This record gives sequence, C-alpha cells and structure tokens, in this order.
Amino acid sequence: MIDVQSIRDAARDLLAKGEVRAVIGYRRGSRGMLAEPVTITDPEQADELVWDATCFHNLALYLVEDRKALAHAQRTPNLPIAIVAKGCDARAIVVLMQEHYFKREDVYIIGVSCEGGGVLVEYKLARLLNGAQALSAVIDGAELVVTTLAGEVRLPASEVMADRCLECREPFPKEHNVVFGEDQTSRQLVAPFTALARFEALSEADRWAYWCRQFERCIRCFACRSVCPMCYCDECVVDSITFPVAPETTAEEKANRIRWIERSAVRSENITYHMTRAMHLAGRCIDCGECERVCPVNIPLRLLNNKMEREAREHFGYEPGASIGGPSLVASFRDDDPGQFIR
Amino acid sequence: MEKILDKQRLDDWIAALTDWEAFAPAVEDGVWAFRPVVGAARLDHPNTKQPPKGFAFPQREVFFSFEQIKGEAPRLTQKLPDSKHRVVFGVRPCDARGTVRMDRVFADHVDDVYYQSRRNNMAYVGLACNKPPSAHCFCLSVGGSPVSSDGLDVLMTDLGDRYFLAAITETGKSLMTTAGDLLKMPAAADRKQAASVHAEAVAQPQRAINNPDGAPARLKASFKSPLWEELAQACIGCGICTFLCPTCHCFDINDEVTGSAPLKGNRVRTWDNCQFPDFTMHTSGHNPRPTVGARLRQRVCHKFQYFHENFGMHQCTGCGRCISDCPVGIDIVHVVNKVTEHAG
Amino acid sequence: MTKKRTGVFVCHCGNNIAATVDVARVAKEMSAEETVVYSQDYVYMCSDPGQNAVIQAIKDNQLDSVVVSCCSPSLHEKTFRDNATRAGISGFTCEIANIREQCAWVHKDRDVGTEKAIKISRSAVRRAGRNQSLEPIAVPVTRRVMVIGGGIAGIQASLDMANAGLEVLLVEKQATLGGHMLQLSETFPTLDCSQCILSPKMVEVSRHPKITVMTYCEVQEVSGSVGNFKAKILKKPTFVDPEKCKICDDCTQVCPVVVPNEYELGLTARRAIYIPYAQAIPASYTLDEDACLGLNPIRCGKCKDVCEAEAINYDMRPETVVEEVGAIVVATGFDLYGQENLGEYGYGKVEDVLDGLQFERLCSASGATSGHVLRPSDHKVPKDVVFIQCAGSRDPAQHCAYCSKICCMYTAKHASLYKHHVPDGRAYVFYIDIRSGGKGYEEFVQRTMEEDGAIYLRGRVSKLYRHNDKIKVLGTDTLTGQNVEIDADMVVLALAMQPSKGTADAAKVLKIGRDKDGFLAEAHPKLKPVESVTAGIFLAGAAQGPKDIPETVAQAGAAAAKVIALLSQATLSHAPTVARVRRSHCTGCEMCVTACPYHAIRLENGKAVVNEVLCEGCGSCTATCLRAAIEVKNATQMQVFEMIEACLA
Amino acid sequence: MSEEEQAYEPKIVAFLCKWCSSAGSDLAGVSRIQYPANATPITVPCSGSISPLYILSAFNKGADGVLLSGCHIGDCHYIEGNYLARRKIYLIKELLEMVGVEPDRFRMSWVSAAEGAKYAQVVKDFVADLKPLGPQNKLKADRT
Repeated sequence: MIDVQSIRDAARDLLAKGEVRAVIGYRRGSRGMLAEPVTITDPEQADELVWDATCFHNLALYLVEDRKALAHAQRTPNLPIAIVAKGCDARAIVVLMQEHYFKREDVYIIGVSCEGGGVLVEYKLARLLNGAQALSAVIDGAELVVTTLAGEVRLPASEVMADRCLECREPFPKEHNVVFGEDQTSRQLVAPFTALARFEALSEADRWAYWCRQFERCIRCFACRSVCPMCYCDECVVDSITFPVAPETTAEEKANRIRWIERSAVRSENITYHMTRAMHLAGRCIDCGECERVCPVNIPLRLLNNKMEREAREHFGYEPGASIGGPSLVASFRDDDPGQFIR
Repeated sequence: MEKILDKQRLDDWIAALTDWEAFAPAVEDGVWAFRPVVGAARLDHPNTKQPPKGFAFPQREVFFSFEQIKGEAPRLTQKLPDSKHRVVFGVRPCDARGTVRMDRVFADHVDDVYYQSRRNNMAYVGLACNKPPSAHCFCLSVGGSPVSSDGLDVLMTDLGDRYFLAAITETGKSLMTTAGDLLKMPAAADRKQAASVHAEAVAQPQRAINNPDGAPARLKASFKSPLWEELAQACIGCGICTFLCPTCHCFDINDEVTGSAPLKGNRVRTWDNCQFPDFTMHTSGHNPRPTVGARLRQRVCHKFQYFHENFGMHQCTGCGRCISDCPVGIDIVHVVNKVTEHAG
Repeated sequence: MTKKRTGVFVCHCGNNIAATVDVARVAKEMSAEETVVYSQDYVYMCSDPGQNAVIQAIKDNQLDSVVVSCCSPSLHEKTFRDNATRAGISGFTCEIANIREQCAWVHKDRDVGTEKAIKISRSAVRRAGRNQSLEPIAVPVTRRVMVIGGGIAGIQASLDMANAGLEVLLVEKQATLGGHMLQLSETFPTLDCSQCILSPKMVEVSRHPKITVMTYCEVQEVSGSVGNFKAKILKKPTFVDPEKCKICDDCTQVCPVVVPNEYELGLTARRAIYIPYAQAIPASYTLDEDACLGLNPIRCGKCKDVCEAEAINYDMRPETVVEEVGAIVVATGFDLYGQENLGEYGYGKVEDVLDGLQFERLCSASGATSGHVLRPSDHKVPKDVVFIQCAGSRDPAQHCAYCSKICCMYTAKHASLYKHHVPDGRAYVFYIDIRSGGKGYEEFVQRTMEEDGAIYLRGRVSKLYRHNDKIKVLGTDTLTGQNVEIDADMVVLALAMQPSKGTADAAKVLKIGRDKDGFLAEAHPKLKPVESVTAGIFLAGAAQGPKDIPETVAQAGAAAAKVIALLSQATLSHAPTVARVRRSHCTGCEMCVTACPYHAIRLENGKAVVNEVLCEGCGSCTATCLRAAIEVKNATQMQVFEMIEACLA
Repeated sequence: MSEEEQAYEPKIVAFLCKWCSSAGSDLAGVSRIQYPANATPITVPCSGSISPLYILSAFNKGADGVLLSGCHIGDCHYIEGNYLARRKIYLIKELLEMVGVEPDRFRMSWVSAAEGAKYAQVVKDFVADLKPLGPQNKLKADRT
C-alpha cells in the first residue's frame, strides 16, 4: 500500500527546489469521496494531493492541455512539468513522446504503481454498500477499504474494480523519474481481453444488434474524445469541434472542411465517428479506459479499442506505449503481416 | 382534481390513453431513458440520464429540405413535426421545471413553430421525489421542490401500493378523466398521507446554492474573477453537462447535403454546446471564449445571471446531472457558492 | 473561392464507346453539374479536329479545367493535358474519365453502360472541380546511365549511348560479358559465327572511355526517380585482381575442385577457379567462393601458391557502391524454360535429350567436343536426331501460352548444322507449324528441308523413352495421319524462352511491372515498346519478350535513343502532384516521415516538410496522417470524398 | 438465388490503384471480358493512399460494397505503399466485422496490370456475394 505522504513529499520537494514548474495530480473534490485532477504550483498545496481508488483520470491529458496552452501563449518553459502517473498514464505519456508531442525532459514522471489494485467503479461500489455513503476508498492488497459513516468496510477489490484495471497487463509505470509502489506486472486478476473475447463469441447479427443499440444512444457529447490524451488533434477529422486557423489558412480551406460525418447524433454518423476514432487510436490507445468511464450513456468503447489493441499485438507484434523510439503501428509494416484476407 | 391509482392499474391507465403515445422511464445497459411504453411501465427509476427536453426540442430536427437544379432557384419543402399526442410518465419535478424554462425561450420569447407544435401536443405526468434520486440534487435552493408541480399536467405521488394523482392543468384533467373508473376518489387518509410524504420529501437533506437570490448581482460583479479559471482547470471541454441539462437550449443550424446530382439536402437544427471550444469560434480564428474558464463562466452565468435578467428566474432546476456526470468533478453548486462568496 | 469553369468532352471512339454508352446523354448529364459550363460529344476526341475542338472550347468559354470521357488515361491523358497547356491553362486541371476500357468494352447493356459512364464522368468532373492549376517542377539531371545486363542487348545499348557522349555503367552479374549469345555456335539465317560478331563489340565496350564495366556485380536497391536515381550495387569478390592476372591458367591446373561448367551448360566441368571462356571480358579468372574449399591457405591455397603474378587475394570482401544515374536500361535477358517443367519429354532424366543451347555448344568449335557432334552419353556420332519444337511454348494448358518466336528458326539452323556435321545422319523435326517471318528466314527453312534434307513432321511427340542405346520417340504425323516411331540417338528440345531470374530480380528492385508471363511490361504495347511504366527506366532485349538477335539489337538501339533524348535535356520536369503539408494541422508526430517510401519527408521546426523532387505522390502519407495534415495535390481527401459521393449519387 | 436477389443491383465503390489494378481493369476492357457494371472505379495513386475513412465514408454514403485493389505485394509502384495498406486495411476490416457489418461487404484484392481476367472475376464474385445480402443500411446515413 502506498503512503500518500510520499507522493506529497515528492511534489513539495520538486516545487520547493524549483525543479518543476507545476505538479499534475489528484485532490479530493467537492463531490464526496471522488478525487479530481488538479495542477498545483505552490509547495504548500502538496498536502492537498491524494492517492486512492478514485484516481480514475488519465492525467496525461493535462500534459496535452499544458502544451496547447503554452503554444497558444507562444511560451517555451525552462522547467519541466511533473505528473502523477499510473501504469496506463505512463504508457500514454510514452505514446505522446513517441509522437513528439513533447520531449522526455519536458516531463517529470512521478510514477505510482497500482500494485494489485486499480480504480473502482462507482456503481459496483454502491451496489455492495447497499445505500451506505462512502467517504473514502483505498485499495489495500486484494481488498478495498471503504470508510463510511457507519465505520470501515473491507470489500474484495476485484468485485469493485474497473474492468480496465482487472484486465490490466502493466499496472506499474515503467517510464518514470521516481516511482512509488511495487512492480506487480505478473498479477493475475482477469485475463487480458476477456470482455472482448466474450463479446466476439456473439453471432454477427447479435454483434450488430448490440452496437446498433449502443450507437443509437450516443449523444455526441464527445466526452470520449475530450478525455483521451491521444485525441490531441486541434481539428478532429470527423467532427470539427474546433479548428486551427493559421495566417496561411486560405478562405477555401476554411470554407471546405470535409464533412465525413454530419453533426446529427444519428446512428450512421455516430458509428462512423466511433469507428474512425478506433482506427485513429489503433496502436496508440493504451487502454486507460477513460472513454468508457466518462460515457454518460454507457457505450462500451473499450471493446472497440481493445479489438484494435489485440489485433496489433497478435498480428503485428505491436504494443502501444512500450517504446518512445519505435515506429508507429500504421506507419510501419512487416513482410509477414497477415494478407490472407486479400484475394 | 385528485385521484388514487392502484399501482397495479398504472398500465391500464396508460392503455386507456388511446389517443396518446405514452413514454416512461426504462433501463437499457444501465442507462435510464424515456422510452415508448411496451407492456408494463415501472416508475421506480432514480432519474433518467437525460431529461425529457428532447420531446419538444429534439437533439436533431429537420426544418426543411431543399433541392436545387442548376440555374434554377432552390425548391424548399418545410418539414413540420407530426401532430401525434405524446404523454411522458415519471417526469421528475426538476425536469418539469426545466420545460417551463424551455417554454420561456421557445414559446414566450420567440415564435418557434417547430418547438411549439411539438410542445402543444405534449403532456407530462410527473412523479414526486419522496427521496432525492441523487446525492447531487439541489432543487430546493433554486426555487423548486421535490414535489413541485410546476410544468406538469399531472403530479403523481408514490404512496406505497398506490399513487396519489393531482391534476395540474386541463390536459391533466382530461388524461385522468379518460381513465374513468380506474381512478378512485382519494380518501381523507390518502390526502393526509400524501401531505406527509410531501412534507418528508421537502425535509430531506440536500446540497444547496447558498445565496441564490444574490447570485445574479454577485456573478455580474465577478465576471473578471480569477476563480473561473481555477475552478475550470480540470474541465476537458466535453458536452456532458449541457447535453444532459433540462434547460440548456443552444443549437446550431446546418445544411446536410444528401445528394449532389442535383444538389439536395436538409436544413437541420442540432443541439450545440457552449462548452465546446468552437462554440464561439469566429471564421477569422479569433475566439472570444478561448479558455475553459471563460466557457464555465458562460454556462454558470447564463443559468444564474443572464437568464434571470431576461426572465426573472434561474435557468437551473437543481437536478444535479451536470455534477454527477462530469468526468472531472466540476460541481456547479460549489462553483456558484465559491464565486458568489468571493464577489465584491 | 470562385467556382470552377469545367468543360466536358465525351468521345464516341467511333463505335467503341458509342455502341454501349449513350454519349449524348452523358454530355447532357454533365452539363447539369454545378461547375460545368461547356459539354459536348464528338466521334473521335483524340483526332486532330477533336483535339482542336478542346483547345477552341477552352479559349471560347474561358474554361479552367477539362474532363475528357474517353479511353484509359494511360493512352490519352497526356494528349489532352497537352491540349490544355496549348490552350493556355495548366495541364494538371485535366481529368480523364475512362468510359471505354472500364465501361463500354466490358458491358453490353446500353442503359447500364450509360449509367456507369455518367457516374465515372461525374466523378471526374468533381475531381476536376477541385484541381489546382499546377506547373511541372524542374529537376536537374544526372547525365549518366546504368545498363543492367551485359548480353548483346546491354552491350549494344551501352555502345550507342556512350558513342552519343553519355557516361555508361554496365552492370553484369556473371563473371564475363556476353550473355547467351556468347554460347551460340552459328546464327541464323546467315550462319555466321556468333562469337566472331560479338567479341569485337565486347572488346569495344571494355575499352570505351565512357563505359565502366562492372562484371560479377548485382544491383541491390534503386531509389530516386527519373533524372536522379541512386543505385546500390553489390560487387561480389572474384578473389583475383584482373589488373595482375596474366591468364596463364596455372591456377586451374592445381585447383582440386571440379564443378559443372555453366557456360557449357554442364556438358563439361570447370575448376573452382576458372575463366568462363578464353576471350572473357574482363580477361581474368574468378574464384567461385561456393565451390572453393575455403579461401584459406590452411585448407587448400594451391592456386594462390602457384600464381606468380600474385593476382589471387583471399581477403577480398563483398563491397557495396552507390552510383548516381539519370536513367536505367534493363537488359536482363532470358532463361530456357526450366528442365524440371518438361517431364513428358524425358528432360533431365533420359540421357541424350538436350536443350537447344547445349546443342549449340556441341556444334561450337570452342565447345566441349571441339565442334564435333557427339552424343554426351557415349561420345558416338548420332545418326538419328529428333528435334522437337514448341517444347513448353504455345501450350496454355500446361506450360507457356506464348510463342517463343525464335525456336522455328534455330531448330532449322540446328538441323542444318547437324546435316553439315553428319551428312549421312537423319534429322527429324516435329513442329506445330513453321513461323519464319523475317528477312531470309523462310528461304533458310526451305533450304534446310530441301537442300539439307531435314525431315519435317507436322505433329507433336506424345512420348519418348530410353530403349537400349536408343531413344524411342513416339509421335504423329498429322499430315499423313500416320503414327510415327523413331529410334533416335539424340533428341534436341526447342525449349520455350522465359524471363531470366535476373529479370525477375531486376523488376523487384526497380519496382517495374511484369506481364502475365513474367517478362518486363512495356508502358504501351505499341507506342512505348521500350519504356517501362516508370519514367527513366527502359527495356531492351529478351527481358521484355522473346526475340532474336537483330530484334534485340534494334530494341537496344531504340532504348539507347530514348535515354539519349531524355538526358539531352538540362532539366527534367517532375510531376507537381506531390504532397503538401497543412502546417496548421501538422503536430510533427512523424508518422508520415516513417511511412514515406521515398524518404521525401522530414521534420523542420516540429512540422513536416516535403522534398518535392523526391516525392512521387503515392499518398501513403495522406492515409497514415491522423489529422489530414498532408495531402497529395490534385488527389486530396476532399476530391476523393466528392468522387465517392459522385459514384453513389 | 431468388428473383428479388436477381433484381437487386448492389452499388460498389471500387478504389483501384493507378498502376496495377486500374491498368488491370483496362486490360479486362482491352480483352473485352464482360463483367457486371455494379462497381464504379475511383482511381487513386496507390492502395497505400486509401484512408480507412474513405471506406467508412463510402458505406456512409450508401455503398452496398466497397472494393479496394492494389498491386501484389512486392510489386507496388511506390515500393511499399501496399504493405502499409495491407496493415491498415486489415484493421478496418476487423473493425467492420467486429461491429457486425457482413464481412462480404468489404473486399480487398491484389490485381496486377496483367490480370484483366482476375479483375473481372473479382467484380463478378463480389457482386454475386453481395446480392444475397441485400442493400446495406447499417452504416448508410439516414438523412430523412
């Protein structure tokens, strides 16, 4: 079990010594027990930081936001920014560096191992607590320790944890400047791609009926895209929620952005959006599962991304977030890539 | 008009409403939504993921279709909504108060024929919240109540094995009249129980906007507050808070081309979202609300200042959806309280 | 953006298109398109009046883009782009809608054909509607040529180009120049000695100041494009310094290793250190690394010990050089249709069944038998020899569908030579029919039959097998309807010609296409017979298809002339349809840099930058970029988007 | 095949690379090999230039089938464009199948400039396989 004080001390130290310009971490929010992302710049704020089973967020997103803000302000900082990173977050940071979004020296990674645990799912916890209100939730070994008004409750962690954490292959942040917690890569909770395999056992008609239902629910709030550190494009090719305009941008370019899909939240447009997104994340998605968590209408987006991840792994020997220097999945090939499907 | 309905007979009542297409909350993949009633309707939902605002203001609607043959003027065909009567069961009082605000915008303030033709054919049968359906409810502090009938045609109250029904409008009366014998006259004990359930409901602890009446002035004074950026720092710019809101009504109008030989398509209205970075983006590239702070301020001030200035009421009904579903914990109660506390 | 003014020209192609497509209706439908201001149909768009009509219409209607609905762009895209240029607008605004090969010729139903022609044309109109007015990019030229293959084709092309003043690099994978022609005894129809006419040319090549001969070398990789290729060439070690070698032959006397001699097609043997034949160019020995006991004085070292000139060096290593050239001539030649493929004629299993080249070596004065026709098994003079034509050729069911063209003639030559060597012997020739088109060819065949007395039997051999010391040949004479049975002493197969392995390798390295039989594909079967589909790469000789010596020499000369014309220009123009970066969208992720097959993209200040001369416009970058930040000009995503829509409208 | 299937004519968008498959379809024409007219060709520089978005877009715009054809492996005019295509297209094909789009809706082939007959056969087979599936409505935009 990781003592949150060690994370606070590290953050305070980095800020106090002027080694970093800010620390991105988690703090307790106003919504009960849940943690929320925070960026602190004052060593005094370090005591606000928390580490528990509600630290859902992939904070690598805020590294992207930070880069965008710097670019907007045309500022080049002379100090790195520090970030608290779980195993998945660290893999996301690796992909961002692989894509030259920032350099290794621009980031100070405070790695935190999820060890045998991960993050919880609110509805799973609520079901087990039977209406009791949780005040805090921390994973201790194979158990989740929940503090309620009525006292402490210990629950089997695997029954409360998110699927993404149960299936996680790498809960330890390999890429780090400093790391807390043990490397428990070999933990055996649930086999990777279990949910995917279960889904793929369905017939074609059932698969379609399933996705039909999911995509008809989509309201195109774009939370999946907004929360994803890999969706850092200034203009999304399928739906331009924002678009870059530079001095050299011509009137024609402004007038003629391709509408691959329409803004209407209807099935055909939703499915095209989600499939394009899955393709764009192929070889880049590190399965932090944030898109699935934040979806207000419970679309199981991890299935799509997991599918691409597993195919890349099995057929192309590609592991996203494993190497800063290697070529990207879709920009490279091997002579023995599968081709039997081609006539 | 007040009546008693045996819970077992709810479906019979719905079945009796032959002139109406009925909707009630149903759960699919863990998501509660208003769906056409097929078989039995159960009103044991917490609250639906989305409010019923889409019935009168759908996320997408076609205004008219167009077709243009080269060298000729375009031909337009208006697409008015159908004239079906629709009744929605199980609407929570906060959401019903949302429709009142939507009416202000689309019916009182302007003459939106698309909204009105839908709205005029709608009826809302509400269900009082005996207990707050969510930990983030705050209807009391924004002038509402868990038993409010504002915006409803009928208010139902759960009395255990039966519902206590109160007609609020003429439409509500006619819905109840159609039920005929299914509805019984309430006994005095029923009325008494209903009153006590209401009293208990109102007494349930809720989170609160501390000074709702002072909010418009205090927010006005806080336009330049650095707090906005600080409170919005985690915002990811998604559209959950406003797309799930019972009162958000901003929209965009687009032409969707469906064919090119000859050119044809639809002019379509879709919901838009002030939290999307391009909401105020100009063609020049200039964006008057370039930051998350500016966008959060817009959302909050629209609800607690601008709308109040225009219509004399807050544009928030305290349903709590934007709080419970925000991916990063942005909490409108906390935001309003914090900014108004620091005002001046 | 001001709206485009597109003109559409729909060609009848006589009845070729008009029979299946209602061309007038296509023209009318196109006039309803937003951007189309002019539309017409015409019987032959590519005729003079047709082309003039295009030029005139561009001028009269201020057209800024043109769509021609006609045959394949491979035929007339250039024609109409040139018309556009002549009319004063960019040729790159012109698009071809292929409604002949892709429509009229493959469909019969007129309604269906017309509908499809409309879709294809509309798609081209949409593409043209977003074409930019581009001008070709000027590229400096390297005035050097690489010729791959040192047979007669490569030799002739090299000499022609060098004589015109170009610097030539002649790359040959064998240890000597000469190719298959060097193995021939005499040549038809004049029966002059092959070596006597080839050797002087080989000497000329080796002494020409403008030609660098690189034997025992292989081209491994070619990059770049017309005007500026970069070739990576592997120099295999010969372990003998040709400067020092005195060709004294002492080394072969001591070499203990014996292997079959390729030059003699296995009829004789050679040593591990050898010279392919006496007049080899370069005049030097080669040490066959695979056969040698080990390039190590401890294991053998006899040749090194005996070499007084100290020409042998075991430490030679393979070496790679990079050469820059402006054009490439591929003259990689043919091989005979593999022995393993022709079991029915006992090839390789039945003794004394030879192929044509082996028979050449038997007849050659420099061959294994010093010019005496003796059968290999017992060195007796064969008295009955059966020649079988079309061995593997013209047999689409089992072997090669095509005619190998030269076999009728060389079989006649073989029969004639045999009769000259063994006047009392009998020569039987099985044939399907005789193809003797060529100057003096028919007369030669007649002489073989009438004066030399070769017996021609029209029919195929059904079976042959060894019977005691004879080969039993069973066949049918279809002219008399009689079954024929011959006890032959020797059988000679006129094997089909097929592209050499070197030809297949070259096609891969150069990324040039091959036809269905594996011969190198010309850019156009009639109008561009010596050009490959890739600009700057030319074809010569049997690598492109079966041909005899005069044809090969003529084609080599033609390829040389094309190269001379190409490299006479100071600069070449490079197609401007290259990738363009939208800097505002580029995040510098480098995926396009990794994906580009031409290394044409690099990062500069965190954004992708395209080298327009290296870029070939393949669009791999476009499909790889996640944010549409890089696109090929005039093949943009917007254009494809609109074409998809046009196809489905 | 039922009469209904006989009468239904699937709409196919065929992305052909300029150097091999488009030339192969030209050869089919030169050889006068007859094949169904359902596939409308769009010539692109290289199979490697096909973005998966093109395929999704064609389905979105109402294609009943999408065909993509390029040079055989090793024969790409642009050296390795078809290798890049093979990997990307494998992924989008898997994704289409994953969401329950019939695998026969999408087809990829290698057709060289010499394979006119093969191109005709590819189209024939594709049309035959598409007919029993009926119109594609899964990804087609409903714009009423």
